[in-house]
Amino acid sequence: MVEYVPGIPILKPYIDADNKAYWDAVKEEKFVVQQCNKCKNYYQPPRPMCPECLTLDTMEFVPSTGKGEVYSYIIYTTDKMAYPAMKIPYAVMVVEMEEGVRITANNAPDIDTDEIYIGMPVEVTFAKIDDDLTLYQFKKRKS
Amino acid sequence: MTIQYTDKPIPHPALWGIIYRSSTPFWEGIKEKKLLIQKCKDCGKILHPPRPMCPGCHSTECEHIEASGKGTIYSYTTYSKSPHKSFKAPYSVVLVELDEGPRLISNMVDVKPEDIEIGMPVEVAFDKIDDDLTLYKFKKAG
Amino acid sequence: MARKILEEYMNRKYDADIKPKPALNMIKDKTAIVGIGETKFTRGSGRDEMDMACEAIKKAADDAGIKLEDIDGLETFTLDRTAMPFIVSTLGLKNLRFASEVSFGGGAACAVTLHAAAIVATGVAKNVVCYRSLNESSGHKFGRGDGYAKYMLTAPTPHYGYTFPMGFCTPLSWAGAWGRRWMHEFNVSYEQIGWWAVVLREYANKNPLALFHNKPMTHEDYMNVQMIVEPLRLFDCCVDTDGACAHIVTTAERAKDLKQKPVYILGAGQSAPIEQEIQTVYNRPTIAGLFETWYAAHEAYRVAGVEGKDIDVAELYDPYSLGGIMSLEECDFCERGDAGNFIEGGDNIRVDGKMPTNTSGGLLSEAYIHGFNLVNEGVRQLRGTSYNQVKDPELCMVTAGPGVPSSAMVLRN
Amino acid sequence: MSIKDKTAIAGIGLTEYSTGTDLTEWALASLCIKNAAEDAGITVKDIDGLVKDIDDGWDCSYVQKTLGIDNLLYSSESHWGTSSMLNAISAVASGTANNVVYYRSRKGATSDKRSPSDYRVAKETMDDSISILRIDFYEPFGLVNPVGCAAMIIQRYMNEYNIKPEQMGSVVTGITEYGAKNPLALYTDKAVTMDEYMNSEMVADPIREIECAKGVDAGIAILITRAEMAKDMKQTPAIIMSAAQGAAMNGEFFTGYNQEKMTALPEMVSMGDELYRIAGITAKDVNVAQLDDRFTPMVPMQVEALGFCGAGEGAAFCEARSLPINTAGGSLGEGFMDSNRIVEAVRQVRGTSTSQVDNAEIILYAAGAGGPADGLIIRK
Repeated sequence: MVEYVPGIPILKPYIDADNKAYWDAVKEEKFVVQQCNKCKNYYQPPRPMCPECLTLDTMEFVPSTGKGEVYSYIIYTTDKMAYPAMKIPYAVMVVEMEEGVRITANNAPDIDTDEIYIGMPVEVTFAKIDDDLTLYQFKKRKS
Repeated sequence: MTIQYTDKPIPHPALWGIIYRSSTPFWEGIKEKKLLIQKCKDCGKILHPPRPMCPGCHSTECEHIEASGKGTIYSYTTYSKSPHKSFKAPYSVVLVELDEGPRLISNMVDVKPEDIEIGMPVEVAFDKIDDDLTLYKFKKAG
Repeated sequence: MARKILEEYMNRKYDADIKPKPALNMIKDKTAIVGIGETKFTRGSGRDEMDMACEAIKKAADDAGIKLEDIDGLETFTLDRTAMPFIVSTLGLKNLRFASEVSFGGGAACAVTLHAAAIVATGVAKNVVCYRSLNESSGHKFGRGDGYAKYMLTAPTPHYGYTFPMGFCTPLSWAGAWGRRWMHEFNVSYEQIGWWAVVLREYANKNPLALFHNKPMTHEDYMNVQMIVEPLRLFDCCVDTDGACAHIVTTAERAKDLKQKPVYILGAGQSAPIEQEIQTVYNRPTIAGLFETWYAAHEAYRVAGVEGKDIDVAELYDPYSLGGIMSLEECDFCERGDAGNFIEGGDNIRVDGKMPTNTSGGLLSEAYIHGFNLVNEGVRQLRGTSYNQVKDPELCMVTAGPGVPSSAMVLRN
Repeated sequence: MSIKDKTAIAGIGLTEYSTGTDLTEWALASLCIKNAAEDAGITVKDIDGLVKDIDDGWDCSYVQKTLGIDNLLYSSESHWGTSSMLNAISAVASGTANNVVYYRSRKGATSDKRSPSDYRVAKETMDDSISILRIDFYEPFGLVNPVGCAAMIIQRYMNEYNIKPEQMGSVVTGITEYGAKNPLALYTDKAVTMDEYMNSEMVADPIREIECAKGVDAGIAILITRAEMAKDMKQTPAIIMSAAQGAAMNGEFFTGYNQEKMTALPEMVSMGDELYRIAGITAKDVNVAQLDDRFTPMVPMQVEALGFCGAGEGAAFCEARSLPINTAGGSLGEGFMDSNRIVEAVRQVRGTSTSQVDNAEIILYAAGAGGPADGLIIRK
């Protein structure tokens, strides 16, 4: 579980026209994945044009099942290479979603840092950091 | 009249903690109201802006000689609208060619923008802005 | 499973692309590195990066036996803090014909040489110097996360928007994520990984230029040292360095009548595979392999007309030990997924082993000049002047940064 | 060995030029590269090299994601884009890559929505990479932007050869006449009259507001391939006779005041000489010129630096319209992006320009007046 050091700002996501829908959904505690409605491929990170169809207007954001499994993870054990706003130790997981895309996120409070293992079934949940930043995290999932 | 400042800090690398070691002697000299120009110790070439090696003989030994401070206006421009929050418009910026050769960007202290002319003889006049910033400016000579 | 994806996916994709025929290539055997130079590597240079760059370039010119005025081309990284106009005015380059940069940090370590070779091969310029100068120990640190918090409230780029808010903000941790997946897929142990750092430290202890020249380190020291970002420890990290390196590229004919024995460029390649990011490359078919290094190495082999087994000595870009270890597989020096066993005990990568690697101490123990010190070591090996000289090597493989659009080159003496 | 006639511009890709689009720069970059491949008659997957300018934000790792290019064999960047053409040409001519695209994508008009680039992030975050530009000798005195720095050079030039403002006005009227005929020149719907020029407000004396090119939201891609491969592509190839870069002692970016003769634009002279040497021609053989008109008073200076006339005669040369210059209205009309003048040079070769110069055999393009210069000579 990740704890924040008060007073140090947490970097906000870079939002522009291509990924606005993605982060707006996160703010409403919904997790979406970008899909091209022509070739049906999922894409992460969101982008303005589909690499298969080379079209701009076919890119949509569809709700995700939110289910996935831990594909890889790291644990910051010292502050040397960590971000100062998070208390040490904290983990970051790379989760492979059922749609096939891989998302990086912290573990939710119900998962301890040393409980994480590759292949662990997880499910998306949300954490309201402050009034203009909500982030997704992953919690345990009974597979 | 001379350039007018707002309350915002004047843009200067020291403000952002950036050091150009090769021009540190130059700015130290300005604090003591001396115009120190870089000169290559081996071939005597005058170098401006200061640099770590002499392009003529590639020696890295240089010294700083004090310039007379005399020169002429080589070029100038006047901003009618201020492009930066620290300066009040209108203001003029001049390019002064020192007798020793180097050309320095600066401001005039006693000449109105419309009276500045290329070729006008000038002389250095130091302006202590605050403890860590003194600027070299120029006034009409003779 | 990852082995099948990597072999099947990469080979099929790479062979399908139509690439320029090697016969058309004007670089192979027609260009050479003729001069190398570097400043002293320190932890606090107290000098401007421009000052060190000029010293390294001057030394490279002296080594090659050419005057500074003969240099009419400049190649460096986009991250370099020395702008072309000031290099021209400080070195007195009267007739500059070409000046360019390559992006992606360490991934450009061999790309600068490839671009320089393309420029001299097509006659645009005669002598192009590739240089890199940085104060990463006393000045701007590229690998640290704390710098961002001071100035920014938003992630600097869209891709970082998916990682920085989660506190996932440094190259070492990004590499830790695909490193761990590789260890998981091919069950590599922490003990096995340690041998890379140990052998490189042995090399550094015999190399007076190396920062850790007089600091021995045993495998036991490695196992007891602090874990920085699991799975990577302190001794798995490269050493932040102040210093500069440079090497000069010209045509093979001009190289003949210069001071040093020329080191010819047999083949060089650049790469930027799919779903490419700056080390946060998690959306590929698998992350248990370095696509960038594989594509760049195999493009260099294709142009050079050689294979992994023909290489006598390698200088693999290792900002963290995993980067170098996994590159052993990408360059076909060992089987896919077998790099852990290959370096166990360290003999295979020692100076008389199957594949002597990073013989100057690499980025872990010699210095971290973003790969330029590896190029200089590769040139020394082929000239026969290295402090850990491999017995008369013919071919040397140099690779650039993993996890970013990368590059690689095969050098021959 | 030389690059003469070895490569050709086979495809041009444009997005709409606009004063404000909601497309991001990533979308603009992807669109213009896609259009360049279509124009050349090849598929996007045939592109194996991408070259860009460090000040644009979207490097090849982003653009590949939207174009589905499997792998690139060549990618490079350069400050102020001065080496982009030479990078692409040397990549193709040396047999390293087949089809290299030089792409620019920039929201110059809505610059607050521009995306970060290493260079801009460093400047905004006060990162010490600002030491790239020696600002300690300029910014404390209020010389803080390119128009002021350029004005310093132009003032000296007008004084040295006592050029009248009306002569500088004729440069603007000439270029905007071409711009009025070009629908893409969104900043020039009609030619500027001399009165409008004289009444235009002074920004940094002697540069007037009407003499400054404005930013534009656009993506422009230029596809370069080997000359013989271009022959069997869709468009008439624009054969590249030569390309060059120029630098000079004490040169900087608009602040090279310690050059011996800054008004002679020494970088442009060095670049021009190399262009003519490689191409084996002289200035007299050039039929059309696309020159750097970010600040139009620099155009007469470039005409002199490139050998079209003697020192100090540039303004009279432009006044007499002795050579068609910026035949699509230049950056003054289409917005400040150097590559749009390369596009116009290619239109002249293809015969599709809105101000087509008849028997336009040899066209010269130049950029970087007052700083590191680059240029190109192309022909049918």
